Amino acid sequence: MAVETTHMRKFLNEPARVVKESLAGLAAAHPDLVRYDAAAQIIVRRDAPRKGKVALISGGGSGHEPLHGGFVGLGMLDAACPGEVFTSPVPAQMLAATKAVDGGAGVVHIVKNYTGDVLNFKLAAEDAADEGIKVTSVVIDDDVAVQDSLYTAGRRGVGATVLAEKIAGAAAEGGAELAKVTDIVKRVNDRARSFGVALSSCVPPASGKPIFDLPEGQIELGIGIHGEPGRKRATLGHAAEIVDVMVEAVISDLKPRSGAKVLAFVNGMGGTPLLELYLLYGEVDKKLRAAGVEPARNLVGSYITSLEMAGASLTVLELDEELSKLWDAPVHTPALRWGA
Amino acid sequence: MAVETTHMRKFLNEPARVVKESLAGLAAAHPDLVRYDAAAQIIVRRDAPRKGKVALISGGGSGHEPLHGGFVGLGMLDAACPGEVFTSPVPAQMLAATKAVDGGAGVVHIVKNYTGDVLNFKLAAEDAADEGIKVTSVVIDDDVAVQDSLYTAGRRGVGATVLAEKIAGAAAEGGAELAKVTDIVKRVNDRARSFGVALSSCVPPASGKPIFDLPEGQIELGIGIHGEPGRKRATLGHAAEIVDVMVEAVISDLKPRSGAKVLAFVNGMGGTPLLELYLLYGEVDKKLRAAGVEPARNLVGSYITSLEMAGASLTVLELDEELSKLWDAPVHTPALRWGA
Amino acid sequence: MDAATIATWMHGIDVVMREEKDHLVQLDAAIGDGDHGTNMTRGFEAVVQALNADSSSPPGKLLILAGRTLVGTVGGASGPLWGSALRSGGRVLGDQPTFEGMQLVEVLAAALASVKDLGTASLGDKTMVDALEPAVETLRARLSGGASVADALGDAGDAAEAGMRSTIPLQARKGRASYLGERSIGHQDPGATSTALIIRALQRAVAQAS
Amino acid sequence: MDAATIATWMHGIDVVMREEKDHLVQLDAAIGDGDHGTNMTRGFEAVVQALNADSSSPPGKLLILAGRTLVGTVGGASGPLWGSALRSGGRVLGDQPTFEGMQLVEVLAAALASVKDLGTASLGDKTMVDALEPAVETLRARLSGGASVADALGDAGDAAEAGMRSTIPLQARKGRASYLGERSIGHQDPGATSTALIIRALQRAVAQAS
Ligand SMILES: Nc1ncnc2c1ncn2[C@@H]1O[C@H](COP(=O)(O)OP(=O)(O)O)[C@@H](O)[C@H]1O
Ligand SMILES: Nc1ncnc2c1ncn2[C@@H]1O[C@H](COP(=O)(O)OP(=O)(O)O)[C@@H](O)[C@H]1O
Ligand SMILES: [Mg+2]
Ligand SMILES: [Mg+2]
Ligand SMILES: [Mg+2]
Ligand SMILES: [Mg+2]
Repeated sequence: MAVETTHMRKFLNEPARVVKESLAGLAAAHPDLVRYDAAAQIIVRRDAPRKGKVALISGGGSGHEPLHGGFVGLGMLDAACPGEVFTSPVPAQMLAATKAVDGGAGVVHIVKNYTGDVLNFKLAAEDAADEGIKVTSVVIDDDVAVQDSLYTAGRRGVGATVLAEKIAGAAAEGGAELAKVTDIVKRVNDRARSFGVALSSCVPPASGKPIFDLPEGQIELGIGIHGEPGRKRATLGHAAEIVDVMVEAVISDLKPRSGAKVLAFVNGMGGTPLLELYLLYGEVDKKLRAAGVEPARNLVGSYITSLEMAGASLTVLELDEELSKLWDAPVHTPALRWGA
Repeated sequence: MAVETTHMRKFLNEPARVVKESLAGLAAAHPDLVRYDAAAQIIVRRDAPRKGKVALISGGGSGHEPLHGGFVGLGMLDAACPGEVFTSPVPAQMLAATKAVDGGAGVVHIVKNYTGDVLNFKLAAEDAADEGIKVTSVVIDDDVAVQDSLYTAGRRGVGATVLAEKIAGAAAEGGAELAKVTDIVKRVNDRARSFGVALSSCVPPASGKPIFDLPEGQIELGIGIHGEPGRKRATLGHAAEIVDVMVEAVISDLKPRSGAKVLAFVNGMGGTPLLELYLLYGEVDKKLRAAGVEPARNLVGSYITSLEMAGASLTVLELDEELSKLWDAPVHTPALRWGA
Repeated sequence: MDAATIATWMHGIDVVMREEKDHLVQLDAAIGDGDHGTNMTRGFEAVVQALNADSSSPPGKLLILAGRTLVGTVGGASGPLWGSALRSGGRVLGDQPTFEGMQLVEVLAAALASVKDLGTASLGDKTMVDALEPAVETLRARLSGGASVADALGDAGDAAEAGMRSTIPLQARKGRASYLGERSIGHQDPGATSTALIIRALQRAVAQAS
Repeated sequence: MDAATIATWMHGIDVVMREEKDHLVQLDAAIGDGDHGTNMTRGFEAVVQALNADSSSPPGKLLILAGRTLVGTVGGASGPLWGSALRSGGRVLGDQPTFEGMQLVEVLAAALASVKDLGTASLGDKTMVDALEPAVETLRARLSGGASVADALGDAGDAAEAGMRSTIPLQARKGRASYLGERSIGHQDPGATSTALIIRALQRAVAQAS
């Protein structure tokens, strides 16, 4: 075991305990915002449940930090259920989270579209309904790299998840009721599209080995957030060319109104430094304007990651006045904070 | 040139233009906070100069993002002078920044203790004095991995730089005068100590090659932020053991009062994901308490980095009421934001 | 066949999953996220523990307990799929203390139906269904034709392995591998692989029982 | 020697820095931050450009221009050190259109003094001083002893190279290499290495002039 541990460039004790120990650290760093229920393996907003407030929970495999635990707090999530690294949590976690945050106004489950997440959340929602809690579920599927079809698993949920959690979280904080909050999550998902690229594989702590082998000078186009290879491998070109591919993929699918205000979210996959993310944002900003939309809001940083993968994704959300206002509303979580 | 570019896992156009393009992207993403003076290669607070306010500038080689450009804004820096990657900026940048932000109340230069930074800032301060601007300089040297001695270059400036910029920035924002702001920077430096470790080398864009070769399962102890190897190479152990080394190194040198409130800053070097940083924070929190101090404030994230290096540093600052209050004061910059 | 058969089966799965863990991880790394071996190992380790603590329940209840344990410990896609499968299979047996060959068919058929219902995958989508469905059909056909349970399970195991190999040239339409589009072609599905192992473990458990 | 000698010297440095860039980067990567080759190349490219635009200034002014250009383009430790060095050296020559051997000694001695003043390094600290100081002393001694400028510069180049090699066993006390403590032992100082190249380039420029 010790030998396996040492064959990684990671700060770990027992690989099997990495998620639990990281969650404990998160709660130790932010006791004013969250608490960690170790038995249920969930992160819960400190003052949950809030009577009369619609609650939002999300969850999925770990390895995407700060998603989701780092987004628990004022104006965003009420709880997060982190599974093992890249593995969906189990229904018991989701049920525990749902019960911990329900203030009587209902609970929205924000579910990324992966078979595991969808199935486990489905079982949990059934259990919650059995216990008399009103639950709605919205599946996020914004990844244009995956072809959408009735006969397949459909598109993955990626960057839009962060935006939906922030925006719907603001609606819930503002007193919107269950149907309205649910609708906001759906609207964000409807009006957002993403595309990601990788310059390296990541190394899951359990195996200690890269998932795929990507030689230097190569790039994976159309990756998700679980270290899976992309749709296509290509030669690594200039950042400007890569951004061309990303913007084209996202915009051609989103088809925003000409002149639309958009939120441009340049996300790092965990191992790409801010120096490069801002360089990418510069290209994205120019290209979106050239494509006839206005990047009226932006978010640049590593918010939905794939362990230490080198790579980035672009998410574009078409805004309207309501979504813009909710985006601007105060948020205070470990990873996202403004106005509070 | 194109061939060299592709031999890296980086988003770049021309390697020689990476700093300029990243700064342009930063300004495009945060036009409400900063502007980029491309001719002088400096990032300036949008509303600078502010009449009567003491101004703070800092700078140094690039590759440490968000330091320093990401810390320009309300309650922190008034300007940043980024050099090429890992190379001190030139005096002309520092002079331009000093002139751009001077509101008549004087300018504080926050200088990390590297020969290049110190010498270039020295020449710039002489030039500024020639132009009649009141300039004070404080050299930050908090890295306990380096032995301090009159006959050597002394200790490096690392994590304390971020804390000094935040805390002194709050003092300046609150109307403190030049001597007071200068004194606050010195106090933070006096009461802060840091120690860093690396699990991988980084790859400077200009050369496209790792600076040193660190086999898996090995760790560099006592590294700085320029990709230089550490004082010692050791076998990678458990995170808990590494934190033992860091806490012991920092606390034995800082010698805080028993029961002192401290700020614990767990910093990622760029390629270490938040999952691991929070795991480290959990260990740090426990060990500081065991060492008889109280981590009353904390900061966890990648704030002073070494490109995509996998690694982390710990900075501990002994707080008093004034420093705590200044830490808590509103800050609104691209990378650090609260209360505003 | 009785409760002991089920317990032996589950033990057998636990052992073989640990043996094949790295292989399953590799298969999943190629077209998924590299955790299938870890998921199945974690799940069946927990199943064995749960069953060890229960020495009195009838076989149907043991299957339900095993399914519930999988749902509660695995996560991922395979957890709810195999978890629901074993629960559905267990319900077929009610409280009866023993069961015969044709009832075993109904157990596995219910398991298959549950997987297809929850996961909405059909034959040819490159999932565990591609191993499980031929196994169930072969078992039913051979038993109806008069074969012994042992022989029929041997053929079911062969069918499962053939189904497992049949996934190699397929383009995935369900699960993570579907994200790869054409790049999923040429790789064997990890879930179909572990399914074949599960059927082989059943064959061995029944052989031991008789 | 005159303005052309200085221009030839600076051109020569530019060429040799580009040739030795990777080597200097490697040396700096071992005990510093791996940019010394890039820094020197960037600086002397800019110097050559600045000098190309100035065809009329006397040699002292060209040195001051070169120094100012280094300060303005290099950054790092080597920029202000060599920049101030050349500015101080240039000031020695004032406006005179030509200069002789002993004046060249004064130019280099002023450069050395400036480096030591700004960087506070002494002989043996494992810096550029370890190459520059022996070069200046040898040049002065050989010229005082009646050697030709060409011969004296040859010996000064040898002394610089010997000084450069002498840095290998030293533990650094100044510059980034000092952070490594004992691990700096066994590596040649990059700044001493580029300094030896600069002295050799001077030797060639003077040989060409005569
Ligand atoms: N919709 C589905 N229906 C049936 N089986 C599926 C479905 N989706 C995935 N699978 C099976 O699950 C296997 C992957 O399981 P596992 O790796 O444990 O979960 P995850 O994909 O969540 O990481 C696939 O190889 C496939 O056989
Ligand atoms: N205080 C000093 N005095 C003299 N020379 C120094 C001093 N500090 C560093 N140097 C020289 O500078 C060289 C490094 O230059 P360079 O790599 O360009 O700058 P930096 O160290 O800022 O990256 C060292 O090899 C050494 O010879
Ligand atoms: Mg998984
Ligand atoms: Mg440097
Ligand atoms: Mg998997
Ligand atoms: Mg250097």
